[in-house]
Amino acid sequence: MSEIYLDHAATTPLRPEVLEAMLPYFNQEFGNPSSVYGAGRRAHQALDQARDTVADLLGAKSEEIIFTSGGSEAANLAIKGVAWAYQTKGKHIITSAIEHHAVLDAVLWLKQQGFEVTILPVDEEGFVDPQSVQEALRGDTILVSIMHANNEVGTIQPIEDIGAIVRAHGAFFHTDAVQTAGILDLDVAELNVDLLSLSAHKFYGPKGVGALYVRKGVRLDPLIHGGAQEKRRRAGTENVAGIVGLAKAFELAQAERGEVTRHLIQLRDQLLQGLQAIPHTKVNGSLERRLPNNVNVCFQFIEGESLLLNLDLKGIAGSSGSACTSGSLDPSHVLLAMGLSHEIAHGSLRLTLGRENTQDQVTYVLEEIPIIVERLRAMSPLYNA
Amino acid sequence: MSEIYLDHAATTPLRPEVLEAMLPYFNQEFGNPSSVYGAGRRAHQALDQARDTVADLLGAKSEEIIFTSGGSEAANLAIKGVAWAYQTKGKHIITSAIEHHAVLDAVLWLKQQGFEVTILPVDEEGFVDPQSVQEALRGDTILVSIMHANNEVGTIQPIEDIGAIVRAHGAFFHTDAVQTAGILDLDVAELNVDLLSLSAHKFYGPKGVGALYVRKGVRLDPLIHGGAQEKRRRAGTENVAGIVGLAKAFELAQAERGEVTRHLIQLRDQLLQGLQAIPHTKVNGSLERRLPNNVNVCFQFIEGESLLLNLDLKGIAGSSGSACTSGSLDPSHVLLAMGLSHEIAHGSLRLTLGRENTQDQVTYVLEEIPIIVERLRAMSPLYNA
Amino acid sequence: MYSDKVMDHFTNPRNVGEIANADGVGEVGNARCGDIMKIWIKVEDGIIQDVKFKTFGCGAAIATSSVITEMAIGKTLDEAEEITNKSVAEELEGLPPLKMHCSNLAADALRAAIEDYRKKHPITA
Amino acid sequence: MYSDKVMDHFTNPRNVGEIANADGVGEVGNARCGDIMKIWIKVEDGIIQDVKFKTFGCGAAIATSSVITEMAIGKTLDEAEEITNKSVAEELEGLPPLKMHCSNLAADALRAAIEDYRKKHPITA
Ligand SMILES: Cc1ncc(COP(=O)(O)O)c(C=O)c1O
Ligand SMILES: Cc1ncc(COP(=O)(O)O)c(C=O)c1O
Repeated sequence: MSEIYLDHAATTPLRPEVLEAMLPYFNQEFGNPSSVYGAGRRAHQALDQARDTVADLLGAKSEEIIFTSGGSEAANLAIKGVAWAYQTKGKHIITSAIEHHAVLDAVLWLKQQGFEVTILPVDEEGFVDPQSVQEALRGDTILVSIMHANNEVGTIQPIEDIGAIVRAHGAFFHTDAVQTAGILDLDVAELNVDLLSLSAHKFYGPKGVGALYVRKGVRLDPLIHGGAQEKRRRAGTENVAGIVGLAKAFELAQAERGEVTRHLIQLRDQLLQGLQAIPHTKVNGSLERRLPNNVNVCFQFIEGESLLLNLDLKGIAGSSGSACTSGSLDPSHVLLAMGLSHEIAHGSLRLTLGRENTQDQVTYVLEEIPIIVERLRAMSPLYNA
Repeated sequence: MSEIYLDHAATTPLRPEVLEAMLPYFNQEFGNPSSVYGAGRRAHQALDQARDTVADLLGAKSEEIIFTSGGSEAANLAIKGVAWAYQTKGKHIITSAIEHHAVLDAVLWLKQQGFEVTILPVDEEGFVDPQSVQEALRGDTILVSIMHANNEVGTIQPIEDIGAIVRAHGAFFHTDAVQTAGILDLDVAELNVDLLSLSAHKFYGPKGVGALYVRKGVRLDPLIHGGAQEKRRRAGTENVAGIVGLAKAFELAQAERGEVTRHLIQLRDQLLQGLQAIPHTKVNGSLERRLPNNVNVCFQFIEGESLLLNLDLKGIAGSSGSACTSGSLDPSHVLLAMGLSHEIAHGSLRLTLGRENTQDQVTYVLEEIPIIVERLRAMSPLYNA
Repeated sequence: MYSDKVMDHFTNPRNVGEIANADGVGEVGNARCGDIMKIWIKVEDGIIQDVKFKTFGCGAAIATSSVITEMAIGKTLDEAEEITNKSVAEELEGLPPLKMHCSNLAADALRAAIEDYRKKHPITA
Repeated sequence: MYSDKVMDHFTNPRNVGEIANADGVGEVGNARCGDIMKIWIKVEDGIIQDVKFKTFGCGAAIATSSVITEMAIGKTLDEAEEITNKSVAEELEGLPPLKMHCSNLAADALRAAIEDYRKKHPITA
């Protein structure tokens, strides 16, 4: 039984082409990019090239790209970096209730340090209303952070509209694009964003490397102080191989986007349709503005982790916002913010597709899931068949 | 002409054995360690094992190890993390004038944010006097950070003594061991440290991964907020391959330490002796308590970058604390703190040896350097032969 | 993550279901924290003759429910009341630390069922 | 990092040395910032006949010193005074941004030498 991997929103396998691009930078071109001699200069060139590639793909300038250790660092740098740099101008920050914890917890920590925070609600499909952003903006608002697409339910926010509102007001706008980079076409000018975070391992690049776009003119206090790397905005010897891998993976994703997207949407819709046929099942998120690879449903009366374990026993790798998988008592903060009850939210299942998934796999999954759901319901004290 | 790499303090090539250990985690065992299914659990096991290895090598417990994106992040997390977590207890931090910028700049940034900072001087060999630490400690001192060995001049600090003083006082003690991990035998109990930073690429591991030891009971505010990784002290999907590589490289370094150290000391002393024969040459740092791989000299009347470029043309890769290589006007803050004049400090050369360097290479280097030095002096307006 | 014994009870849970006309019923947990366990017992001469359960919850919740049914059957009420969440975890050859807290409620559910039995069957001396 | 032309002047610097009995000498920079340039000129009939330099400094400092000697020889003093640090950088096919500031002082040194010459040889109309 080979594994059917349906958790591409969690992470993706490194593509062989990407690994190949990285390999020379481990022990051949291993120089420190800050060094003046040949090995250092060649490593520096590789960084420059990677930076150009990423900038190009985002419609940005090379000096607007900062490489980080992943999406979490990028988002933390964006938020804390702007907050510290502009604290004398204002101390108010706006975000939404369904952000990834990398954003939410960074903002909540700043609140502890004396910043003021407004957390915007979302509707039952997970949308932030641009009007609510407009209303929340204050004279001392320095930063708004709204994610591009949600990692759990796949809802794609109206970032362009929110960005236009934030810009007109004169605050800075960050979007966490970790789930959309490599999946949707990103253009920082069209999106009206000042800062944008992404992470390589979400698009078949290596884990432990990400990037932050910072519009020219936006100041940042570094999260990591030290050497002069990344124009003094992020210290530390650069993960050259990782950065080369990020650029290569991003480039490949962009080149194949059209084709892959069609494939993903087909599988996604097949899954959504099949799962909706199970009684007492609710689809979470928007059906119109949804990531092409995201399926998220709640099966009433059952709990997420036991569902996942059963899927695993059948060779299917999926995910859940279940409390039991996250180590907290509360289920997904995203589903709760969308108005679901605790009980229903506990039974959520997220399946996220990738370029190598096949129709046969989806067919198999659609055979197994109803059996598992029925079995768990039969042992649930909440279910009266 | 093959390159003679003498800049191992800047970075080292990845060892083939390490790359081999890493490879499976790129696209076979690529799961997200937070996931419950098989691929996730296997990635998690790899992390656990790496953590055990690193903990063992440091004489620490597994839960005392936090993996980071490198030495700079580890040091920033130690310093800012403790500062934020204990700010209500006190706001005074002590460090030394010769710390790496990852420590120095983190501390200076905290000063901007309202912390109070004492920067201790060093003597002409680069030593911090433990007595000066004793005298600087105050009732509100929360943290002392003194590096284990200096990256430029190789002086090894009396960390055990300083640690004992800091502990008796009740403050926390961090040491930046980026230059000693993999080179000296490290035991956190013997060193009397509460926090210790290290970086994989300094001991033939991958760039972009490091670790922070945090003694049990020491609280930290995270630098990167978000997911529950690293026991909520460092968010972000783990760089599994990198972490596996760090552990493997650390293990190999420890196993071969005795033999490698003997080799390094022999080459180092040969170099030191040969270079001292050049007139108007000064050895920087201590001759007694010195890293086995470090050579640092100043050639009077010449400037470091032009020296490095000439070495590069002869296939020799070295480093300098020269202002021109760092992009600032001032030469090495370390040499200045040790009492050297600007003029002399500008002419410093650091050669740092590695396990693959040979006696033949050293002989060649000792033939070339005097010629280059003489040539540059002949065109120096400061030199009157 | 889970021991083989946990996975065994999770994949083949023993004594799932309800007991019609049970002598005692206990329920603990709530949907908010994601675990609900309901246990039915059949008692004869002070001895637990049968136990059945239904559980809404994670793998650990299901396995602890299953194993406690085996542990309880044949015991006197007094003996059964001595079963603790800790001894359940030990019977399963350990549980992940995170699960010790919120999902290990089976002993509580059993005790609740026994209490229910005692309330319905007061000892008339 | 450096252009081929910079590296050429760095590895084979032209006109290194001093001029005994020079008509003008200029020195700029200081050891603190790591660059010192000293330029000697020989002037005949208002035309620069010879230039020599000595430089303490980085690759860019040496290359700019070297190239300005070539640029200046044969020029009138007025023409030579027009040479700017920018034109020196252009002659070298560019310098890294970091080097434009602190290491590109050759034109200043040349002007200092010309000034020295003019002071020693006042025009007596
Ligand atoms: C003493 C010391 N501390 C910290 C660092 C920073 O380590 P990294 O470059 O891995 O962030 C270095 C090396 O660059 C170092 O030599
Ligand atoms: C929306 C979103 N933001 C941020 C992150 C954090 O990225 P990383 O794990 O690379 O730090 C993730 C994924 O984990 C994510 O899905």
